[in-house]
Amino acid sequence: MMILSNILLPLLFAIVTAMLRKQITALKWSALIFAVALVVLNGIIIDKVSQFDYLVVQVGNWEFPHGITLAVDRLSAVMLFISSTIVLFVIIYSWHTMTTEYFKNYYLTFVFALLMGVNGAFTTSDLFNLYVWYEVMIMSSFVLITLGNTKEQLTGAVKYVTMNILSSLFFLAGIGLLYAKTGTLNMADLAQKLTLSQDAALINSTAILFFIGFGIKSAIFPLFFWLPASYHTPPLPITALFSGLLTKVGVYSLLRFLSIIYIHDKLFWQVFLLTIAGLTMVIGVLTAASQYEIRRILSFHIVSQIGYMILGLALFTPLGIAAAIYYMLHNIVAKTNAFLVAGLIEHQTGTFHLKKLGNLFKTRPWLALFFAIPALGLAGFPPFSGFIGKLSVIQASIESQQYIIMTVAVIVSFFTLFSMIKIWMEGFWKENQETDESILGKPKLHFSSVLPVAFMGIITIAMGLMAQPLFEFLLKASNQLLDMDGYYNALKSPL
Amino acid sequence: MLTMLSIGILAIFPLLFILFDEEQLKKHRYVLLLPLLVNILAGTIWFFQLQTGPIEHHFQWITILNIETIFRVDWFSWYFFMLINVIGLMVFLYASAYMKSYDGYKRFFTFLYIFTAAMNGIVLAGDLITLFVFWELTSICSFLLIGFNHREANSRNASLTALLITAAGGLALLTAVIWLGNLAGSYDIQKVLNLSNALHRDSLIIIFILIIIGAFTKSAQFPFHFWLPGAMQAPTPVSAFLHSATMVKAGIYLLFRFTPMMGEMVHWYYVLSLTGVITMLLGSFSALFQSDLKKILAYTTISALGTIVMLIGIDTKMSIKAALVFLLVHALYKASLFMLTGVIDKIKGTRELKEIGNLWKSNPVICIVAILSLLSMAGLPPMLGFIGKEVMYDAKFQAPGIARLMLLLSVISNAFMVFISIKLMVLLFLPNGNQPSSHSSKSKPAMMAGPVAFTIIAFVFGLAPYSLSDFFGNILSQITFTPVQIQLKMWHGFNVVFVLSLATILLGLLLWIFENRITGLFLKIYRNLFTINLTHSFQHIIQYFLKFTKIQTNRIQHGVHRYYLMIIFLFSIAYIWWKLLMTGLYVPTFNTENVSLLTVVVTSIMLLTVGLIVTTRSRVVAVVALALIGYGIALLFMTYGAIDLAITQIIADTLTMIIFVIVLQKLPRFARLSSKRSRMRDALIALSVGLSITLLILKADMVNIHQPVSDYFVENSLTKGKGQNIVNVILVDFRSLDTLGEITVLAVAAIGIATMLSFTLNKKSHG
Amino acid sequence: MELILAILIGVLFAAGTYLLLRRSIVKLVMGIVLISYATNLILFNASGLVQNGLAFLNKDGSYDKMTDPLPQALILTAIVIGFGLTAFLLALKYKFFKITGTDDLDQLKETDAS
Amino acid sequence: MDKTVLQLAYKPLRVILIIVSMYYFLRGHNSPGGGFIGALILSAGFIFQAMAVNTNSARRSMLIEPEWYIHIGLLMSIVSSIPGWIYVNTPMTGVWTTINLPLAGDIKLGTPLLFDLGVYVCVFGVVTSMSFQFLKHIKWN
Repeated sequence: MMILSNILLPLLFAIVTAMLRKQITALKWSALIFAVALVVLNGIIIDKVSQFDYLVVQVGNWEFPHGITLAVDRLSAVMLFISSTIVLFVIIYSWHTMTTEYFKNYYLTFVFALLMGVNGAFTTSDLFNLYVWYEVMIMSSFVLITLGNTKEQLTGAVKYVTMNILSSLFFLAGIGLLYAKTGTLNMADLAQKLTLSQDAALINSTAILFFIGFGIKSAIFPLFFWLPASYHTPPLPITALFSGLLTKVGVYSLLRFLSIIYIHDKLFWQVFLLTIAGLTMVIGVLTAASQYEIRRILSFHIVSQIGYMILGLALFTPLGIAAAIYYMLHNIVAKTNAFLVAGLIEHQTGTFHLKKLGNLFKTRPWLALFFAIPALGLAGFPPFSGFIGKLSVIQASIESQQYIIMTVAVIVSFFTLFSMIKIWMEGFWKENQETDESILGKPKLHFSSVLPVAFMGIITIAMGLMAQPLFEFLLKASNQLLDMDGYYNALKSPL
Repeated sequence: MLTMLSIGILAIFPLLFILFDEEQLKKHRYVLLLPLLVNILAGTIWFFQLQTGPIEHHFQWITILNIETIFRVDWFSWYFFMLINVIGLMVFLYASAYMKSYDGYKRFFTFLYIFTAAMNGIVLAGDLITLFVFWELTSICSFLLIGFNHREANSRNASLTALLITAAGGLALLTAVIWLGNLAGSYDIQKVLNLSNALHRDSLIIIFILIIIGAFTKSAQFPFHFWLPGAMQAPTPVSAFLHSATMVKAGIYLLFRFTPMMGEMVHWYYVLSLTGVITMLLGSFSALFQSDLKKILAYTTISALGTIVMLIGIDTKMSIKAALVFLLVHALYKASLFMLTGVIDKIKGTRELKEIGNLWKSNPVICIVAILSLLSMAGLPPMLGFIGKEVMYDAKFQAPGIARLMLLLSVISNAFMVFISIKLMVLLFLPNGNQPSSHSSKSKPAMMAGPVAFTIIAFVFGLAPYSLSDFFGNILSQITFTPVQIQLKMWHGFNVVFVLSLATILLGLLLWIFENRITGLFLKIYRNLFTINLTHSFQHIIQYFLKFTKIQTNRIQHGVHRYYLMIIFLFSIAYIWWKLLMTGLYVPTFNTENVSLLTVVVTSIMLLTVGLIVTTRSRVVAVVALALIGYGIALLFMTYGAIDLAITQIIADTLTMIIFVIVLQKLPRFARLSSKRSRMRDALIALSVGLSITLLILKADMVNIHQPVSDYFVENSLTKGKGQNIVNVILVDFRSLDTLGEITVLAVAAIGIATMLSFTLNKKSHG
Repeated sequence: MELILAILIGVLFAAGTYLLLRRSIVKLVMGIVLISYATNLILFNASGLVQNGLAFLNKDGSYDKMTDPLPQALILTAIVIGFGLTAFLLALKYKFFKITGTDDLDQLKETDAS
Repeated sequence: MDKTVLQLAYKPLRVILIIVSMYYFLRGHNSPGGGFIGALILSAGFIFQAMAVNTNSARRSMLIEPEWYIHIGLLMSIVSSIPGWIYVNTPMTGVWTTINLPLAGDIKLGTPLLFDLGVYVCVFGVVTSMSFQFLKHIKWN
């Protein structure tokens, strides 16, 4: 029940916020309460999952694998939790940074609808259902990215929308072919059928379509163009929300789907994914270095950091996948946080552009601290979360004796540092008379926009310093992900 | 717990600053010394505890990754620890007065405390990960402190250079650390070192190189040395503390630690000794041409660091001993000299050598202290520097291999040092015609305390070096894992070493006497040697890199939407074809069983219509053709028994077309925008996509692994779903969650269209 | 029939791709519509294509000639979702034209290159 | 376009379409039809009105704003999942009862039907809302 609530409640909240949209105060408070409720719910789910390994619901009580089965394992649980947390933070952040116009125009409704899609994607074990949740998610994201209808938004949105629809169509075509081949839509059932079949390797040609579909979503190397073209255009809380949720759903799907397919053509997938991972990391980080707009730098870095997650997946060892998941969690928190700080910078100075910024270190020292935490986190400095991410990725590569990709990962992390320092140098240290003047008249930061930033900073540090329980959990999660029989049995005869 | 305390107190202490405002803190600035005094006390306690063996504290961090935080105090750590904290105490005292005129007093000390904590962390760390964590922390603190005057472009560039280089080294070190940990199954330094013999040699060489890079970047060894002179942009207390006495020694600490493991490799010997020698000569030689006092000191620091690295590389007991002694010598005189530079800077308002002078008259105390420190630098008696140099010569003399050559080079390098010392003494203290400046000529006692204390220490130990023998013996045993007895004496008797010392001094004096003649020659050599200014090159590299990334970005993220799509399609095609070829192509068989005339006709019409859409320039024709295809598909659905689908398709199609027509009213005609060539190219790509999809579908038909799940629906539709229309039952019952998602998509789309069409932001476009 | 259908799907895909590679946004939308038709047909192909088969039961639960009903339900969902997406795309297209006054995709570079 | 014909015809057309739509919706569980198809037919009636007169008139005829139909429809779909949760402990499970009506005989009512009604209402809201927006902003009339 709890699992289904994760889908139904956001929908309910979306409707309620839509109904309440004219009463701004009531709207904001109810949205806050809803978001908190979801975080609590997902906290309970994590607790349950650590006890029972799998939470399974046969929706409509139909026999597995005929109906839609929702299953939450550790990976799903932790993703659910982090995404609802991000939504909570973004809602708090939006409290004062978004104008009432946005709230009146269903901003929160779309956020909850987006969360519904994301939660659905994290819980379902049915491929077509996954497609539906993808559509819910991208439809909401289309609306969010164009909310406000500025010229940049629309320009970016054309690309964003086209490529995302294309990705869904590839995905759907893949489902069609897969169903024609195997007669099933359930991933656990599919895994079971594949292991029993002689022709399992033949499924690989279909897997291409899935890979392209998920690949566009997760913004891997030759498919990522929509992301840097559009992520910096909408209002900042929306960008932050996207950076935390969207591409990670793609990566999650890759993890889940490839864990079924991978073993049937191990050699190919390893080489292929490692190449993709390396190129994604390198291209992303190099393009980021050339930018002077904070949001663009951060957007390009999303691409680069997706590469690390794919790297962990490509290794396909328990440690590798655990590292990938850890990296994903770290990146969700740190990247969203970095975007939110960028929003604070814009709020204080009126610009995101590094060339127009300067001297914030003196004029806004707290901002410098807030920025430093996610920035160092992203650059992988100890003891922040990114360090553990980097460490575990490198450790996993060494363990699998993939030294080339390890070298690439290390070098890329150097350039990541370079970009972060660039923001620091230009935005915080550089002398700039104009900003000093323009900053004087700016209002003080509101408590509601600082709170999430501070909180996420603390999470970034805590994820580093108290990595043990988290990593233990994730290692179990990755073992669970690799255990196809366990998955099948859990879905077939749930507790 | 004392270990945690000694690091923690420094890290937490700055939090107290919230209670004070800047002025109050300046007033009660002696509070700032408190944590360091605590640490020195801790050091004293450890001194007694250490007699019975090393102290260890274990903390679990991430056991699942074998990461355990260990703090371990042995004699060697203790030595560094005391060095850091005693020098730290004096530097803090000094800085508390020095920084009074600066903005950001609190900030400065916050950074300095965190740095000290990190530095203590490095030397107390008993495992490699903890060591690395603190290692990186010192890099960041150094970055923040070098860029303390961040409004100046010079400071910013210098701090960037320093950070990038040390961070690159840090990454190399991290890789090495993880690799070692992976080989040894633990990050505990003791365990890693003990396992050295069992390790696989091939990977060990790479690890070795990585460690070396880490240590060399931190300790400013050639070719990474150039960040250190730049780092002199930092306020003087920082230079005294970070960039001469402590942080740059971290790399050396690391090399010492790995000596028992790596020392057995022949590479160790060559790489370290050669780099050390080059750095030593480079540093002392470059120092000759500097006119800024701090720059001179920076280059001599580089030289001294090179000397130590060289000694470690030689790796005999004597040389390690010499390195240890020299480390102390250098820390004492260099910290003292830096602090004095700051004092002079404050008094005279400049650090330019030529503009200072005549200090003897106005500030005799400074002069005496400075002269003694300079004597130590020159390696003259009665200071500890003399002992250091003697031991060094001795070590090289007794060592095998190319050490003799190095001995010669050291003599030259030391002669430069002697020369620089003399030059400084003369230029600074004797009258040179400059008018005494109007600045306050009084030096504050807080600022003089450090230099005086260090000089006294150096003097006392210089006179009574044997008091240090046991101590260094203990350390040496720990580093080399074998018990060692050593002797330190002032007077070794008339032997080769003594002769060499004498020669050094003479050579230095000669250089001084013939300065005018030699300088020209040296300058020529210098200019020829250093046609490449590494600092500038580094900045250039960054600029080029930025330019390169810009070009590259414009190539990749160029903004032309259709090329993005093209790449996606090309990638897909390539991928599909590869897979198809790998798994074998499928030869389709034509199955007439299901074909009716109607479907053939419908399909053919659809194919023609598709051609029409692609080629037409009329929007109306295109829309109508699109609708026709939709209806054609509906017909196909109908013939194969999908009536619901057909109806839905027709209605949805009609609605789409209506919206199309409404929207197109307002839009211009199709223009022929692309050239014939690009059309041909696109057509080729498109056909290829189509072909691959067709083949993929045919291939999919070949495989049929299992019976579809849908039999279940047929069986249970009426009994459990209470409906005859199976499709509808699936939609509202078997897979109702899909439908829920579907109507959510629709709802979001509808509301989204409403907001899109009616909501436009009032404010001007941002960003 | 599979062969004919496969060719049809291939052609639709090809035409869709070609239209996507044009510079006009209207053609882009049309391309997407064509490809979504094609994907629907791919799903339909999975239903086994039984001529004159139905997905209905008689009152007593018996049936004559059954086609696989599941792909039909999936396609229905996909059609509806596709309709929503297309409608949104057209609204976007309209708004975009209203604000920028252009239909040419090559003009919209400003959010990419800096 | 000559509107007069439409303006005369929209009222009877609307009535016919409403009836047809109800018919299609109600028989949907057993023969072709169902919530989606029914709703599309229903909305056609109001779209005709909007085209013939104007969108405001059509909105008025719908009694409440189309957006509210969307909300209500979605809410009904959510509500339909609750009985299953209460009775079978699995949400969205079909729960059926039989009601005996004087004229029509036994009628099976169940949560899937409520769900389908939700779809019907929601899609009706969606399609009308969309069409009205397009018609209004692009100034069809």
